[in-house]
Amino acid sequence: MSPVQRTVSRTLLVLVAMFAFAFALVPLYDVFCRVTGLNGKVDTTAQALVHEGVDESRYVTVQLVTRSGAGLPWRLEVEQRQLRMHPGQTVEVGFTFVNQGAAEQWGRAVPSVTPSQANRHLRKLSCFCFEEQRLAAGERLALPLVFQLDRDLPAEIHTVTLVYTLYPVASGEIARRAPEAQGGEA
Amino acid sequence: MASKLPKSPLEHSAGGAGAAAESPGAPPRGLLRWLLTTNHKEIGTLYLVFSLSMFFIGGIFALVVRLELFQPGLQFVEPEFFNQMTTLHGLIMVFAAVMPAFTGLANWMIPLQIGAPDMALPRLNNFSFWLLPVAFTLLLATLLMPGGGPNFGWTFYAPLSTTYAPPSTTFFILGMHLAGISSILGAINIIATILNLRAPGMRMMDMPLFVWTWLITAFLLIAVMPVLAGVITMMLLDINFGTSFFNAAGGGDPVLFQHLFWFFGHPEVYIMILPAFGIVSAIIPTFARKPLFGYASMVYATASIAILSFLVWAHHMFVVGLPLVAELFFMYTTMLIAVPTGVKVFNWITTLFQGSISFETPMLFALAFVVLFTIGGFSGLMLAIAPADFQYHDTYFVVAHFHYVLVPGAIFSIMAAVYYWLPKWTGHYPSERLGRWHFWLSVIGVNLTFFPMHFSGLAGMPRRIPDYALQFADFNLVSSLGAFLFGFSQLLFVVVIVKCVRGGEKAPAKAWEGAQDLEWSVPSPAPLHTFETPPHVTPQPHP
Amino acid sequence: MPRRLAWLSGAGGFALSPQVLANGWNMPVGVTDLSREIHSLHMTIFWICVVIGVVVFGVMFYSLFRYRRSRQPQAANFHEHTTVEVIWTTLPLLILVAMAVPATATLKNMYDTGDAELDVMVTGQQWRWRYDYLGEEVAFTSSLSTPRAQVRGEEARGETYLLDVDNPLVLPVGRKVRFLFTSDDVIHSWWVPELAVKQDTVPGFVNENWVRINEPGIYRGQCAELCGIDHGFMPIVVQAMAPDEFDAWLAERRDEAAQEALGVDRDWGHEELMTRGEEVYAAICASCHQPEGQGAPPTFPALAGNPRLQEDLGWQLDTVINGVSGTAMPAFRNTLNPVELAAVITYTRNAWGNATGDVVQPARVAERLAR
Amino acid sequence: MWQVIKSVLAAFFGVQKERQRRRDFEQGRPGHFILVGLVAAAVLVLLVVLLARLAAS
Repeated sequence: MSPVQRTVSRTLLVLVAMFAFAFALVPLYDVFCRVTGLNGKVDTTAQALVHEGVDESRYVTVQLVTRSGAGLPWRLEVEQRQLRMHPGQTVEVGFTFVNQGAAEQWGRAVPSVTPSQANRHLRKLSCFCFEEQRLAAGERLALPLVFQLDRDLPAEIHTVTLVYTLYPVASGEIARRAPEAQGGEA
Repeated sequence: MASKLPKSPLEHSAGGAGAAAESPGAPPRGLLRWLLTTNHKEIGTLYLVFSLSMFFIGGIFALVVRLELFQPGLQFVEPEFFNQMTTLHGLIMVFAAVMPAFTGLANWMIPLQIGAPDMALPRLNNFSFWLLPVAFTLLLATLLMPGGGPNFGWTFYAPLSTTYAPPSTTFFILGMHLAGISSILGAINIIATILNLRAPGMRMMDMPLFVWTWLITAFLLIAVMPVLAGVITMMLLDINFGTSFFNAAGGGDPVLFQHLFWFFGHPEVYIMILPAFGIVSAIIPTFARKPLFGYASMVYATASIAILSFLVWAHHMFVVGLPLVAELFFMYTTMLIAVPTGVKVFNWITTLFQGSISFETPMLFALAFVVLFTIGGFSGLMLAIAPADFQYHDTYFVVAHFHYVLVPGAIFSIMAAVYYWLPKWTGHYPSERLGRWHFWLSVIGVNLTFFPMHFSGLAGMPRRIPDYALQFADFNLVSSLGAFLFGFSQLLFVVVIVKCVRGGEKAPAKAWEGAQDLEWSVPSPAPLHTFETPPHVTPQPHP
Repeated sequence: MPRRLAWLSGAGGFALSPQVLANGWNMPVGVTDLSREIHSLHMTIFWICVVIGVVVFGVMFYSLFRYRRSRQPQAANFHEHTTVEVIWTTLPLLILVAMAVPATATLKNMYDTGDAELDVMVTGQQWRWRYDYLGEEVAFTSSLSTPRAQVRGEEARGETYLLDVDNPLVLPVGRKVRFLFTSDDVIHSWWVPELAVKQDTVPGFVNENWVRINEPGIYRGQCAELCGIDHGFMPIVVQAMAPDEFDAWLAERRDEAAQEALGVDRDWGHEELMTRGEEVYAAICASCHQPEGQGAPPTFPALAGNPRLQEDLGWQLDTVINGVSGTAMPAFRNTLNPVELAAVITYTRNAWGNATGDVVQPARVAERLAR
Repeated sequence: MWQVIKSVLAAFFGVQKERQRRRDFEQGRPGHFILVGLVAAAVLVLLVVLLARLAAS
């Protein structure tokens, strides 16, 4: 193996490594987001309740905002747009999906939290945003959001806004089937 | 688009070193010769001619942009076409004009400066050149496709470049892949040549700074072009195969695109400026007749930039919504990297101090580089201050910054290199009179075009808009006039080159009195095959 | 007016009124504490660079002049002096560290969005802005109001050319306002120089920022991130007024929204819907589907003489209300109220020869939205 | 080894003596320099991250 061939093969190795590194950045970015709460990315799996008592001394306002993206004739209603809670407390809020379209369709609510520092302190016990939903034409589906804010939520955070945006899901992308037999006026 | 190849400048007396051509028959003549050449000098010329013609095409796009921005209102083009012009101006200038020009200079000069007969992999060298015309013909062809060419800026942010892009985007991606592969193959070739084909006696530490900076640039290319290839492959999957890397609807994230792009993007801008540092570090000592000040510092600082340039990418994303800790991190690293980069300017100026300076055209361009690149460096320092960047970001202040760093930076250094090495390539001196005209018109044109942009940017004019409010009218008028002056004065450059190729004052082997490096030991014009037998290089203390 | 004459009349637009020229050359000082801080950071680093520049270029031009060949035939031969190099490296480093301290303080200040008295959600859409006053039931869309004729040069350009909107964002002076930024399609960037607020709106995510305006007045800005054809035509106008005036405005705006809702119940005449529909079409739909409805296929389909549009009203309702995923057609339920939706659909079904004769009542659109 | 580290730190700072450069090139092996350079970069990243966290708190 001549020195030129040695150099070339080593360089090719680095090339392949860097190309793989570019693709490895995608999952790495997700991990990095979850750890630092960068860009409001939120957990996509249910988490266990932590019993650490409620911090009665201060209130945190939680705003809930729902929006609909293009291409999905659905509406997401929420019982109350704004609520006050103590850090450490567990809260349940009722959401209702309504399919205003004329056909059955898959859709998903993509969550986003701001301020991003609050993201690490938000623990979701059950959320409709964990998987895609299937609604028949005109169907209404009520699903709860149960979440808890840590006691050690930084003091300077007084307001946390949780935004859900509805997006259509192409049938090919269905990751996990929504639990069956939940249709009708649940 | 085979561009106007000048009468072959390399017609040498057959009596040159070793008349026996490699292939048994006489070497192929005419176009076939250029198609099949594996000689680093001819491939260097191909790169340079290709880069010059692309420089004019990119320049025409810029003039269309400046024509529309000449005054308020839409007079000449529709916003859709305007966006295509800004995008292709950026892409052609970065990937088709500046990078191939530096690669051409590397192909020509590296073997001559290290005493190598040719590049390590000559056939690969030919292939990596001929990828470029294919890649950029494809990219330019997207202008004629239904839905028009790429209109999302040369930084092609998602989702504008994926979900909301014209159908021609897939061809844009293919074109960029080909250009990327060409750069990677070129970089492999250069690393293999520098590391293995140096003449005995020419140790790593005796290499001229142009070779050093190109070695570092080649390492950056190898580390970074695959990331660009990765990003555009992800785009391809998002557009055609329904994945959602950058589509929030499917769990992706548009900001991930920006992280990936700028992780490639910032080392890329260093790729475009390090060879310029090498060129200026060769020219200034020659015409100041004084050794470069702090050669060791230059080599070490350039090497450290190779690593530090990977830590600063998100200063392009201060307003995208990064958390506070990330903003602070990137502000500090950007400030840190500004030191080894900025300090180089002091080395050049101290080289001038107590020198004996003459002002031929290459020296004029190198001095203009030092002055105007430093102005670009200062606006870069201002942009590093994150809170202030909230007001500067995506305005014409940023446009002024990177044009000051790239036009008087990279492009002036390429022109300086061409004027400096033309005697070696063609055996004639380029005409000093025309060279001076070209220099002064370019300097006035560059400043007339880009200096007012600082003010329109600060006053609040965003980037990439086809029409603007009245308070920016005066600045844009001056910029447009400057752009046309600068654009047409480049025709002079072509005249100088063609005249120099055909004739002009004969140049001796050592064309410039203060020149030191190895390439000046070879006769001018440099015969097709040089250093067949490696030259004897005495490892003297650094020249 | 022939194009050439238009070119001349456009050239007349150089007489700039003092108000516009006030911050003509430099970054505006702005009307918030933060913008003043940023301005002083900007000027500090600027003057540092000027001083370094004068010194550096001074030495350079002196050397060029003093040591030119004709006057200095023999050059010196020194090429190494590490202590000098150490000095001129530590000096800029110290300056940068000195700059980093106030910059960090200002940046921390910019990220403190705590205890705001008003929350406004700013949504970037392809080529306009939508403002929702969270918890106040007031929301509206703000589009460019400079007539296209001025852009074409057929009319004289006003002083605030390209910086005018139909519904400015009204904010109270002296109260801390928290912004939530998001987007319905591509990345835009909401920027008002005088408020020193610039934040990208990323689709699918929410960013936040804040402002406390010190002086009442009108502050203009533009979208600062390339977002497609009309990126240069989606300005921002913020009208800052005294807190009590603001509360009155908010109450009045709330009643207006109620009025608009009432409008849904009554039957609208054909003429009424057509005129209102033409207004909405010109303001919103024309930039893609072109004023005469011919569109720009394949990216923007033609509406004039579109067979599917003429036959299938249900499909058009669904497309306009809910948008088409993966294309530039947004869900206009987020932008227009039932009256505007009904009017623009009626207009497109009866203009440019699409004489379908259909009249879509706002009540029908409202029923569909409330189903 | 200490010699290589000193050189890499000097490189980050941007200033180096000719004597030092000559000795580095004569004795040092490139692999060492690249490795120490990457480690130094990692350390620098860590330091600046801590500095940023400190400044942000």
